[in-house]
Amino acid sequence: MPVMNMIQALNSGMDVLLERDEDVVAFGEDAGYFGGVFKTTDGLQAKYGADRVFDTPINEAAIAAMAIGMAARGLKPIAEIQFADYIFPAIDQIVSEMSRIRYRSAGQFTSGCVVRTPWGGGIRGGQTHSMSPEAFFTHVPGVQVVVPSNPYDAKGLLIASLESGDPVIFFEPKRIYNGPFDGVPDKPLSSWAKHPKGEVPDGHYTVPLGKADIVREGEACTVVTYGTLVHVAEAAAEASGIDAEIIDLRTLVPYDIETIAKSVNKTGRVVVAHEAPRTSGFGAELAAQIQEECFYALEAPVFRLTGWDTPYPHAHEWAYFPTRDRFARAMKTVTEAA
Amino acid sequence: MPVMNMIQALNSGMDVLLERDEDVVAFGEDAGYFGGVFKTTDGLQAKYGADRVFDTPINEAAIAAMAIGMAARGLKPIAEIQFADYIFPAIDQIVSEMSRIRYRSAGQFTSGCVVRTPWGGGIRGGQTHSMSPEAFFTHVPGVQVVVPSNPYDAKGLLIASLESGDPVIFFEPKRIYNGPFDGVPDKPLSSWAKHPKGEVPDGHYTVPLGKADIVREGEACTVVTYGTLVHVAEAAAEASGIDAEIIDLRTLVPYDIETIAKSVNKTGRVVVAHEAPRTSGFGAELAAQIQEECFYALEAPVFRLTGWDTPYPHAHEWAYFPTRDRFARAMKTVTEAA
Amino acid sequence: MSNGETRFRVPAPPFRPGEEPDFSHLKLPKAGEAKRPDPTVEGRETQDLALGLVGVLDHNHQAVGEWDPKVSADVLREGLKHMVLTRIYDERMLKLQRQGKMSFYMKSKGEEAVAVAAAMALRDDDMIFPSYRQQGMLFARGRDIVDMMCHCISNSRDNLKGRQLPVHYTWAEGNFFTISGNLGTQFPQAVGYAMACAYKGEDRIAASWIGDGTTAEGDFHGALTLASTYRAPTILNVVNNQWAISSYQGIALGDAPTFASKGLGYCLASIRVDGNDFLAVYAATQWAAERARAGHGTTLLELFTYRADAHSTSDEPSKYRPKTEGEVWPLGDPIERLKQHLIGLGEWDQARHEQLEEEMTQLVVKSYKEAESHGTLHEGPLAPTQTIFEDVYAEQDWRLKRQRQDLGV
Amino acid sequence: MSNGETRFRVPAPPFRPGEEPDFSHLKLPKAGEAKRPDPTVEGRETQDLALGLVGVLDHNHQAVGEWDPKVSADVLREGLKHMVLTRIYDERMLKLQRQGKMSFYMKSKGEEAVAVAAAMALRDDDMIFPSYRQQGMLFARGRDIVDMMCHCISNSRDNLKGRQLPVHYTWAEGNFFTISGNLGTQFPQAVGYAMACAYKGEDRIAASWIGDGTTAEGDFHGALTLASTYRAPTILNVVNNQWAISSYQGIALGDAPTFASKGLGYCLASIRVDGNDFLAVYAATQWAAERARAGHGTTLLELFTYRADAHSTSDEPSKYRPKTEGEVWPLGDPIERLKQHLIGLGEWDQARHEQLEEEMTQLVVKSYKEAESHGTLHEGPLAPTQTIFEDVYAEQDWRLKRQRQDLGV
Ligand SMILES: Cc1ncc(C[n+]2csc(CCOP(=O)(O)OP(=O)(O)O)c2C)c(N)n1
Ligand SMILES: Cc1ncc(C[n+]2csc(CCOP(=O)(O)OP(=O)(O)O)c2C)c(N)n1
Ligand SMILES: [Mg+2]
Ligand SMILES: [Mg+2]
Repeated sequence: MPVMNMIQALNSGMDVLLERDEDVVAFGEDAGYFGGVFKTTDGLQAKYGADRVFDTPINEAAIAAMAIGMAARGLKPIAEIQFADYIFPAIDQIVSEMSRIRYRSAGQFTSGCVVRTPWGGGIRGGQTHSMSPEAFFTHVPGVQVVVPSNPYDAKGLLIASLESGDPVIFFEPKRIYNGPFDGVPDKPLSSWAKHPKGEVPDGHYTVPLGKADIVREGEACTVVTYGTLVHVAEAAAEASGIDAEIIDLRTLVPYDIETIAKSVNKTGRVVVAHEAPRTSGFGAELAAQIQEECFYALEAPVFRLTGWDTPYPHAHEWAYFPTRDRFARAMKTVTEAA
Repeated sequence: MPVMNMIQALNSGMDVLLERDEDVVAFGEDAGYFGGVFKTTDGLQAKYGADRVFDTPINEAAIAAMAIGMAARGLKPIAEIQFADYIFPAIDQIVSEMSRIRYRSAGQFTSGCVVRTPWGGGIRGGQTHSMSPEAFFTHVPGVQVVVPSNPYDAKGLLIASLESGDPVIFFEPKRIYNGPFDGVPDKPLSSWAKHPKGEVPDGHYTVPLGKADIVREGEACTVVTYGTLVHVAEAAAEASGIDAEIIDLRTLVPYDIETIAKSVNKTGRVVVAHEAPRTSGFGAELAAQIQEECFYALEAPVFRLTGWDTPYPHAHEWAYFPTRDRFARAMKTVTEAA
Repeated sequence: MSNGETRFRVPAPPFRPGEEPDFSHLKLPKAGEAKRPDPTVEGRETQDLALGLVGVLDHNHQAVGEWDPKVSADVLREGLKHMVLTRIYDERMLKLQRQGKMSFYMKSKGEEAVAVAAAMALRDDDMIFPSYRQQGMLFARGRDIVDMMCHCISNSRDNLKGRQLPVHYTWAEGNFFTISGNLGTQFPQAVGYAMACAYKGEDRIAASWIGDGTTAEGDFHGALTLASTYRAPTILNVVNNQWAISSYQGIALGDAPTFASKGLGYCLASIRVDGNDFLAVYAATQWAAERARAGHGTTLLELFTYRADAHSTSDEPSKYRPKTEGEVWPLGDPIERLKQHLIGLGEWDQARHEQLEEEMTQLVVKSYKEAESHGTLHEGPLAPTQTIFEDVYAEQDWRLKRQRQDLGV
Repeated sequence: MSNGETRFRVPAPPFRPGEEPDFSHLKLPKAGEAKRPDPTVEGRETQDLALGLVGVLDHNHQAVGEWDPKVSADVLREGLKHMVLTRIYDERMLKLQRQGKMSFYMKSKGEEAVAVAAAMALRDDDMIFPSYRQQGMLFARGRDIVDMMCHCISNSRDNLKGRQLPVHYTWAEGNFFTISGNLGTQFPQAVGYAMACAYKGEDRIAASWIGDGTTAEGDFHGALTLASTYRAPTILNVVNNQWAISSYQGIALGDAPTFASKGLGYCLASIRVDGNDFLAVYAATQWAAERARAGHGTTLLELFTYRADAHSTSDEPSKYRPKTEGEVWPLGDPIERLKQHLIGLGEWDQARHEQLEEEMTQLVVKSYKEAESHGTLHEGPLAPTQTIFEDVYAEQDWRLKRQRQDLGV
């Protein structure tokens, strides 16, 4: 099977979608001729034409609105927001429109589309190229939220997202586009070629929405996370020797409560982790639901390992980002709690 | 002391601020000559002039941006967003700019201002006049979030907000503008004249940010809520006879963890409640923090009583809104849990 | 024009309550004056139209000039009928709202031609992205009036299952998009829809309507930018009824002479139209549709009209404008003008008009009886309660299933 | 101009890599042609300026026409110095970025006149809301170059405590607002600031800069709307350097002839200016500032220029435009043009120019040494780690205090 990095896998996913269905179109700032600032749509305009894969003006609201209008006419748009930090001008179109078209029209119109966007920190991008705004979207009924953590899932989830018929906000952890990152800033970049999920079939397949993946089985504690931190969690388990069960959520809305609850009922100890600020981050939802669902199984408070309640700093990025060492300490805290 | 409803109290708060400080200005859609669609700025343009209290074009982003620019020059703007449902066009200016001006300039510039907006449901406003989007803003480092539940607090918190020097998103529970609401849809409107917090001093005073108010002391369980639901909770305690301790949060960011923890450590049983959808609502933050803070005191899972994960419906509003009866059931659930 | 002494300019309307409104300062071009260029003209060559006013019906109610669409008397009578019905429907619904039969209502009084003439000039398969004040289009497209009422009273037959505020209609079958309560959002959506039509090789177009106040929103700019960049087959309509709730048009307009002129910065064909002149609206819409279908892109139409009544049932206009302002508004009443035109043609008379009004009133009364037989908001029956958990997604996830259980429905 | 056969129009640039760029299709008005109206002219009367091009330096590098600001040779030499310094600074910082001394860099090559001439034509107490490509203004305003570098290498002396990406300067003392990484947001903020100046009775003005691509954002429209409504004393500048990363100006421009013409829809004074002509930028800025100070409101200036290098250190322009495009770009290089003008005046010569370059290079090298003595991003020292918890609010709340403890700093 071919080895792909995440960019190639996403590109392949769009290629498959564009190839199979004339109704699929892809667009975004610099996404056309140039193929995107991360090259995720590279080659697709040349292959499918400039009205199927095209550049847009720099207006994220208009990008989302265009997707809504096109979806209403039966197209299946894949819209790119250049960085997740820049999704906020589009959030009104997403919250007030895209998410509710099906509901408010009682199913007469739908807004099936994917809004893809490079997401998260760890690339020294400063406060405007590092944000993880997923929690905002998990609070919006009517949109689904997806965060893949590896090339195989990225492609399979992307295809499943567009085929779901409902809008999906698809966050791409840009720190691991080119290789997994274990949360140790000064270690050299690893390669997807060495990762089992770096093998990606060329053709069509899906990874179902709403299903988490247990990437490491363990008994000592449960880690629930997504995106880049999945790899950091794995590295932390290895480095600390703590036998953590690590759940890669993959879909945040709807999240796989069954898999989480089963694991927590087994371990009784949980770390939920994300890069975004702590207050009202998605970790809050997970902790709240876990304590409700598994109250009597919990032997320690659910631990939230998160970014701080500050904007994302530049120079002190590694004091903000949940690194391997902070992760290991969190695991230690929950496993050692009385 | 004069009796005021919430609108009069807010009006009085702005009057005091405008009177005392020439740097204070107030503006918004229909907020000038007409005095706002809820009449909250009524009479202020006539009193202070059309460059101190004025109408704006219908562009919420521009309203927020204008506040930012004015604050940078030392003014103290009070900006009105006509309904909280319409704050989303402004959210980029709030998230990416207003909240971070102090941080990214290392204190060289600040964005002290108040963004006031009528908030919440219960007025048959349908999905675009009923939203409670507070959770979004609680996830934004650099802004404070305030929700008063009565005239006295509304005025005192408004003045404290503007005087804090940092941006405050100030949500006004419109259902209780004219009188408290006990969560029984077909009961006639009560009056603020009958409520102790309907007495509002004419002059300057503050209610400090970050301090919750225990509106009912009790032993059976703790209710943490804010806005309209404070009154619904009180009615539910009375109707059910459950001896709930009811905490009116008043400030969501930063919330008063001390008061909450003290109460929970006493009761061991908690309902957190809001009108907004459940997933990633502010109740998730509260539940997550409470289970961490008071883990060993909890005798039942923290119960989240919330709106559903759907858009806000119109005809079935009372099936969505946390009514007195749903509230009482929630209290019963937590107090009766083994 | 500013409110007293201000340190920056705050635009104020010419008249406030207590003042005598007088529009003699308004220099409006005469009907028939405007040239009608070929619909394939370059956008930048429409400057005169953007600053002028396309009118067909003159002071004597005669059709004059190049823009006369020369439609048959049958078409005019049909238009008159839809406008009369719209007005009677609005009146009745307002009364019913006052009686507590529905939670909210918005009339379109004075603006009936804007909706009806446009809908009639478009093809029925052209897609409409309306705002909340184009109910006339539904009549023109043949929507069942009982269905409309059932929506407004949120009953068991409401095709939106009670999920939306009254007047926020949706009618996919009639190519009428779901109305948003959020201003302006539908404008760029319409351009996306139009691009999809072009993409599919169809010659359908999309058209959208917003108010004068709404032009200030970022989405207005987004729509015009997309339209200009992709040359999408769209008609973007600004209904300038002079007021945005209590804010007069100058708050959005600033120093610009007309809303139509805002299209010139994007090189879109841009035309200001007498919005109270059925023939002018019809002709301009037809022109713009022809232009769009021929691949020449988007037209921005400003429909110059006057909001003759309150903004909505939550509004009280006497607080911010003279009560008589609408009466002296120079472009008159769209129904009266078309009626007089038809009478002048010998195709209509007062008796027939009264009969039409009587028929429409009967229709509305009878329809409401039928609508009410399917329930009302306060007395029910409504759509089943569990429908609040439906249509959030194609399929209900565990959260919604549990929540439905929690609610016990 | 579209990419092959498309079903809606997708604008494409005239040349792609591998093609021979040739700008003979660009019909640019000659320097000296544009009339210079009084700065109190009505906005709508600036149409010719919005569609034309204000230029002062002609092909022979002589100052011609009504717009010649007639500034002294000293001022011109000062401008030249700032521009030369800007370019040398940019070159050096780029190299240092390549060596890993900083995380990111953005040059302003080819656009130095836009920044330097504007800053010099403004008063030092006028407020600047810049984008990330106006570093020349800092030099013109006298910002310490070592401080600038300390920011870029995020060291212990970075006045932003390492919180911002390089080139996102802030300098309150120099009336230079904090640069945002989010496009367009500063445009309406500047209008708010200007309104506050007017409110305070000051004759200070505010000016802001965005790129051609950024004009598509909703905030562009918000800014122009506010400016037109409140007649705020603002200069809104669009730096049209032809490219928005890989997207050529047509993606934002659509069918519009110039970016300046977008101001006409708001009736703002609107002028397209030769952005590579120091004297033209100076004169137009001066004109707009005079207009604003006199209470006549906002001017929209389009500075027509060319982004002579990559968008940023993350970009590779050879992938989307011919390598030689900048060389054949008809408006030349702003430094070279001012230099030749000064030489023509007998106020400058090649030897002095080389000496200036040498001095500026020395200054940059020496300054960098000093800057580095305060640390670099990778080797430190940085601002103390606990500063990441400061300045979120005026006071730290319990969350931040605890988080700081958690981190152990
Ligand atoms: C985004 C948004 N902001 C504010 C409102 C509140 N609002 C509803 S209608 C209205 C005035 C609209 O005026 P205009 O665009 O002129 O349309 P008209 O009602 O006159 O047809 C306002 C401010 C809204 N619905 N949506
Ligand atoms: C809101 C937002 N959207 C997208 C981006 C990503 N981005 C950074 S620079 C840029 C191109 C800007 O082009 P232009 O406005 O022409 O300015 P220039 O870089 O040419 O000076 C883009 C798309 C951003 N920073 N902010
Ligand atoms: Mg209006
Ligand atoms: Mg550019």
